[in-house]
Amino acid sequence: MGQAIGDVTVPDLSVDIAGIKLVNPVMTASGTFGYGEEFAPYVDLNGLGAVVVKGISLQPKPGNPTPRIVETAAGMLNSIGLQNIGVERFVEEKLPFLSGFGTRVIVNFFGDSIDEYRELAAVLDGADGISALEMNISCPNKEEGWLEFGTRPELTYRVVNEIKKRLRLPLIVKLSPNVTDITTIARAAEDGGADALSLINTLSGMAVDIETRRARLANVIGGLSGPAIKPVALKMVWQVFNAVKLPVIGIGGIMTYEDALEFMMVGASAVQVGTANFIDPEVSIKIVEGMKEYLVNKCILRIRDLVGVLESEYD
Amino acid sequence: MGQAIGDVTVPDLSVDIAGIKLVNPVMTASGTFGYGEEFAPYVDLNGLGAVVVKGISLQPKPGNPTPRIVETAAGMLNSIGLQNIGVERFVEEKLPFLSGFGTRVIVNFFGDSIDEYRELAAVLDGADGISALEMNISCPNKEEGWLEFGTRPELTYRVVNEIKKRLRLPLIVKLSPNVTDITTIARAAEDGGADALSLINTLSGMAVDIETRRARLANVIGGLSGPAIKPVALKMVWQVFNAVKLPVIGIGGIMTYEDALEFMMVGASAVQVGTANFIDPEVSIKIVEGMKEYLVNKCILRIRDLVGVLESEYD
Amino acid sequence: MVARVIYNKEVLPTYYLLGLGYGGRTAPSPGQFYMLKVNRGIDPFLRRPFGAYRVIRPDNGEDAVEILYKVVGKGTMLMSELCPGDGVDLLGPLGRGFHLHGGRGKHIMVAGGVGIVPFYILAERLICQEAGRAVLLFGGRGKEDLPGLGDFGKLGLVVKVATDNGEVGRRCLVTELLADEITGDSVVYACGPKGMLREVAGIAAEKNVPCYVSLDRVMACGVGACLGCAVRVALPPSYAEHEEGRMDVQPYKMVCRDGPVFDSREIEWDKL
Amino acid sequence: MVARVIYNKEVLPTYYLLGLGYGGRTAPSPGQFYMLKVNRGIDPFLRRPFGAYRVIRPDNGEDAVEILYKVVGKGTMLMSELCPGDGVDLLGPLGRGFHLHGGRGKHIMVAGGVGIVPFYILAERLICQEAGRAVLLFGGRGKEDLPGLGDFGKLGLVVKVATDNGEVGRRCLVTELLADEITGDSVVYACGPKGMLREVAGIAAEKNVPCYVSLDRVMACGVGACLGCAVRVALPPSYAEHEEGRMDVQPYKMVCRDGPVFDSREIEWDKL
Ligand SMILES: Cc1cc2nc3c(=O)[nH]c(=O)nc-3n(C[C@H](O)[C@H](O)[C@H](O)COP(=O)(O)OP(=O)(O)OC[C@H]3O[C@@H](n4cnc5c(N)ncnc54)[C@H](O)[C@@H]3O)c2cc1C
Ligand SMILES: Cc1cc2nc3c(=O)[nH]c(=O)nc-3n(C[C@H](O)[C@H](O)[C@H](O)COP(=O)(O)OP(=O)(O)OC[C@H]3O[C@@H](n4cnc5c(N)ncnc54)[C@H](O)[C@@H]3O)c2cc1C
Ligand SMILES: Cc1cc2nc3c(=O)[nH]c(=O)nc-3n(C[C@H](O)[C@H](O)[C@H](O)COP(=O)(O)O)c2cc1C
Ligand SMILES: Cc1cc2nc3c(=O)[nH]c(=O)nc-3n(C[C@H](O)[C@H](O)[C@H](O)COP(=O)(O)O)c2cc1C
Ligand code: FES
Ligand code: FES
Repeated sequence: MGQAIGDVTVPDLSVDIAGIKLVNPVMTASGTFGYGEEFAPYVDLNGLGAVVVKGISLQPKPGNPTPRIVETAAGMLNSIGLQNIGVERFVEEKLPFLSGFGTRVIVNFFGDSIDEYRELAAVLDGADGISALEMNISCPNKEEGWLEFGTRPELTYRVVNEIKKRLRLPLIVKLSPNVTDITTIARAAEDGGADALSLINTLSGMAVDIETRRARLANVIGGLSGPAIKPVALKMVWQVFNAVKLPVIGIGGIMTYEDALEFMMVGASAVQVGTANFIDPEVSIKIVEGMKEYLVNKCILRIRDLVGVLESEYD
Repeated sequence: MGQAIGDVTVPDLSVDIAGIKLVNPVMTASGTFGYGEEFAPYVDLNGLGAVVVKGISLQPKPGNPTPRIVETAAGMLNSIGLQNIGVERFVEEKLPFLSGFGTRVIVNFFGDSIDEYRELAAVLDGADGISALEMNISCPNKEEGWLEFGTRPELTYRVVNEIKKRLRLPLIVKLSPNVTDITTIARAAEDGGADALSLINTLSGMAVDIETRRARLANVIGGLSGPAIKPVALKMVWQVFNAVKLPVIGIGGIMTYEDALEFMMVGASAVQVGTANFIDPEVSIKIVEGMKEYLVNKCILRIRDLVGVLESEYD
Repeated sequence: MVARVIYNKEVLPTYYLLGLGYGGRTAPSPGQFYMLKVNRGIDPFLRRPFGAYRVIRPDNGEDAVEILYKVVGKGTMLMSELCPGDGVDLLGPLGRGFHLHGGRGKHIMVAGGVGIVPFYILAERLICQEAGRAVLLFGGRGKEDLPGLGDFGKLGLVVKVATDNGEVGRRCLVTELLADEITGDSVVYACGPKGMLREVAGIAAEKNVPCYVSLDRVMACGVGACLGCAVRVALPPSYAEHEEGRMDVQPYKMVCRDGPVFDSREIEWDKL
Repeated sequence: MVARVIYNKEVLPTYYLLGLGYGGRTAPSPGQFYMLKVNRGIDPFLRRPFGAYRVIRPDNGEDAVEILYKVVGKGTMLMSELCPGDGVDLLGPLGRGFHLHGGRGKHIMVAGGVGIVPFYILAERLICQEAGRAVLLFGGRGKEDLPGLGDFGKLGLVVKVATDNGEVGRRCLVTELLADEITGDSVVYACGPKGMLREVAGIAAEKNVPCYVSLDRVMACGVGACLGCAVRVALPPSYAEHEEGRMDVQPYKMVCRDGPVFDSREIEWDKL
């Protein structure tokens, strides 16, 4: 970028998250952009702040039975079941392609035990071309009666702490919204040593086919994403921003630059665009363009000056 | 009704909830249908299973500053702040009008302490023309650091138990969805003596105006309702149906008879229609008609035979 | 209650006139409005409020209730694409419109832009009731911001125009026209942007003449049920001690049911 | 990638032919599809997949890629209201279409209803490559369920029709036509409802001839990124021991990227 300081026609879109610098605050959310290559024919990956890849586990996972997706009002449910090719093939086959671009690569990962998280993080920590890790804690923990790591502060603290203390790469912890008080989880992740927080993952939901009298997803329950959940996501980002000192990445229903700026104003230092990629593969680039124009029109020099500017008092 | 047993052209829409019989399972949700009179020019109230009135408190409440509502994707946020005229005026001025119809009247009520709930329930218990009470526990409890009654099983148990043990009328407890595990709250309400459960109340959310850099609601946070939340509501109704023995009333994003039947198939014995009343005042009547047609077409004699029929196994 | 579109024409850039089959509906009184659902489906989700502009009874052809609207967002954009024959779901007429002060002095209507809407029917009534002199003060940014101006000429009332750029009428704010026009025997009726209304209310208060304003709030139900369209009202001083103790006097009124027209002295202008 | 609507006409009740400005796009190969966003806004929310029916290159006028579709729900209902000049967002051509077995024996295309779509381009290719005999077997409920039938007559291939009510062709299932038609040197291509495809796969397996089926799944991304459109594949026996230990062989393939056309022997028909 290298813009002249103070030139309002070339606003500074760069942001710092967890010690890494992004050329702009717009990333693609895990699970909605594959390993980057699927969308590469349609989007200039260099235009993105970062690509967050589909969640990776230690072993390949086949994923859930089908049907796996269903459209809902202003959103969709998915129960992909974290299908992925496993860390070994990811590092061998997918990472080299992605590293060839100027964009940051953030690897989303998950496990069903602290040991699995730890082993996986170690492999990723040793791989080239990764800028940061994003830890998905919306996963059941087989050591604790399949309670989700992200629904109990103690579990969150423990898994984050165990992983972080051995990690070279910055660690982003991705929070589940299916909790009574997300600030307690956010604080546990902060105490555990997270470098940044990203939120929200999908809301739990379901849909029924009244003709067959069956759930529309083979797995019955799935994760709700898309514009439908934006109000919930915004509220949680705002709460977490006010509860922790860590930088926050806002996710949930972002379709336009206006949506993205809403998240930044309530406290997100950066955003991730998820389901919207399915509607328009170029949406993230359009959001970056929209942000730039907004800054120029308002004579704002740096996008980071908008982070958390929400005036919380009403006249 | 009095239909001939077995006549598939006159299906039996009646349901029993908390010991009361409704002519059909469709009620209007609290806060979305005023005190009934507002919609009376547009809807035949006699066609409804029940009218659930706007939440009533012991003293009148002025409600929140404005703006109080904002449209969102497939839904809306509200922060009315439980404005109401208080129980005294409600019983004097509003109840007589409503009692004039053949429909059941269910009174939604709330307080900010157990004492207030108790005193209020006693007044309502003595009034004529009320079929059941619906207790809104998504309210902060001033005795417990403003924690919501509906977010801690202990608080839920206590408030339900205190109210129920003195009550003549059936007690429906209305659950908040903003919790990690709604089944624990549902069980607490059951243990406390609830006669039925209704769910869900609104999801917490917010929206931002990027021009003014302010929250779109004066109260910053509001409650999300409408089709956007239907998948979340369905999932919670299904979970609660599987966790308790009480009858469940399904609420959240119902716009059509298909939506209503989805709720019944996952376990709701009846439903409430909320935000949809704003889009179409006659929506509840249309839902009743749609249900009737569905039953006739499928040769199903009784709507209650559909409650909880979800086939939970996938082939 | 589905009404058929008879016509939908752009009368000025971004301003449209929508004629809906009238079909023996209740006649709207001046200042009343309808809640329109212009799209099938849920995007946008809520109905939108629009004032009744005119009811036209042509010699031949179908009676029409006219909606005069400005394209400002998603809903009005979709409205602008309606074609003759399309259906529009209509709820209303709703709310309390302008109270007519029969006979008394000078009736001054103050409109800003699309705030002109309620005044056609009001002007008709005032003229028909021979209620003193009727004057319309109409302000806009320029000549393209004065929708319906031509219609009022035909009614035979005094029309004075103010524009920001001086293209039509005086180059000033419409409130300046009011300051010149207002007399001790005036009744003021106003509809337009918040800032204008506040100013108008101030001028009327100074002269101590009655002033009625039509307010614009986001609405959900339109019938007083959701309590979403609240405005804070100034409690009359007499209430303050006596009744507030009982917490019985509601400090909010609903624009859809108690309004959209209010006595300007009732409104807490600082909280609007 | 917004394409302009050139025409959008009802060819049979509930069946429409949509011509979209072609503008030098990549030519679709037989069996490929597009993801269409037919509405602005979020209702319905996702894109919808539609096969490429034909690419027409008239002597004068604009080249068009044709989408032949049946109105079944919200999205296709909105599609049917598109007018010439409207924009439609188009992603594609996507996926892997039919593999052409050049030269070999008899090419039997089996279509059920709107499953006819991929066969126009496939038939063109087969005829142009003089790839043996080409036969189209086309089944539907009645004469109003055979969209595009007339188009195929002009291509000069053998067309046999089956209808449930006997209005056109034989009164039987299209799979019965196949049973009569199939020979040991056949290649079978099929597109239609799930039950029909399963039946076709069975008949082909019995004769031990290659069979390719085009599958229909709900899709979100269309490009292999969301992993939503998975179908369970039968792992070849050779893989079973050797590789499954590594959990490395994925039991699911993606209809949008690995398909929509699959070798029928690959599919776990019981899990479809
Ligand atoms: C009683 C009443 C009568 C009205 N009469 C007319 C009329 O005759 N002609 C006319 O052009 N307009 C009228 N309006 C305003 C009209 O309702 C809004 O312009 C319209 O709702 C905007 O819808 P939209 O989807 O195009 O805009 P949106 O995309 O929803 O928003 C665009 C802008 O309009 C504002 N807005 C959105 N919804 C409303 C709402 N329900 N009420 C007020 N403002 C809103 C938003 O704050 C935003 O600034 C009236 C409003 C009220 C309350
Ligand atoms: C590769 C592929 C190619 C296709 N080509 C054609 C074609 O050329 N012509 C044609 O008419 N149809 C085609 N379809 C089917 C077409 O995509 C659906 O009919 C369409 O998406 C329905 O949209 P809707 O909004 O009208 O229906 P909805 O209201 O969404 O649903 C109505 C019915 O259609 C089914 N359906 C909904 N979405 C999809 C989807 N994405 N895929 C499959 N079924 C769905 C639903 O289960 C439901 O039964 C194709 C499907 C695929 C996967
Ligand atoms: C199909 C799909 C797959 C997803 N897979 C993952 C995943 O593997 N790991 C993860 O942390 N989040 C996953 N998510 C959640 C998204 O990253 C994101 O948090 C969520 O969808 C909300 O954002 P959105 O509304 O913009 O889609 C997935 C979402 C979708 C729709
Ligand atoms: C404007 C508004 C006011 C509401 N007021 C109340 C209330 O007073 N008490 C209550 O228990 N629920 C209240 N609710 C919640 C509804 O009764 C219902 O639980 C919720 O809106 C979800 O249903 P829906 O999606 O069909 O609207 C209110 C909802 C809305 C939209
Ligand atoms: S819009 Fe619902 S009370 Fe006025
Ligand atoms: S539709 Fe997304 S992977 Fe096929």
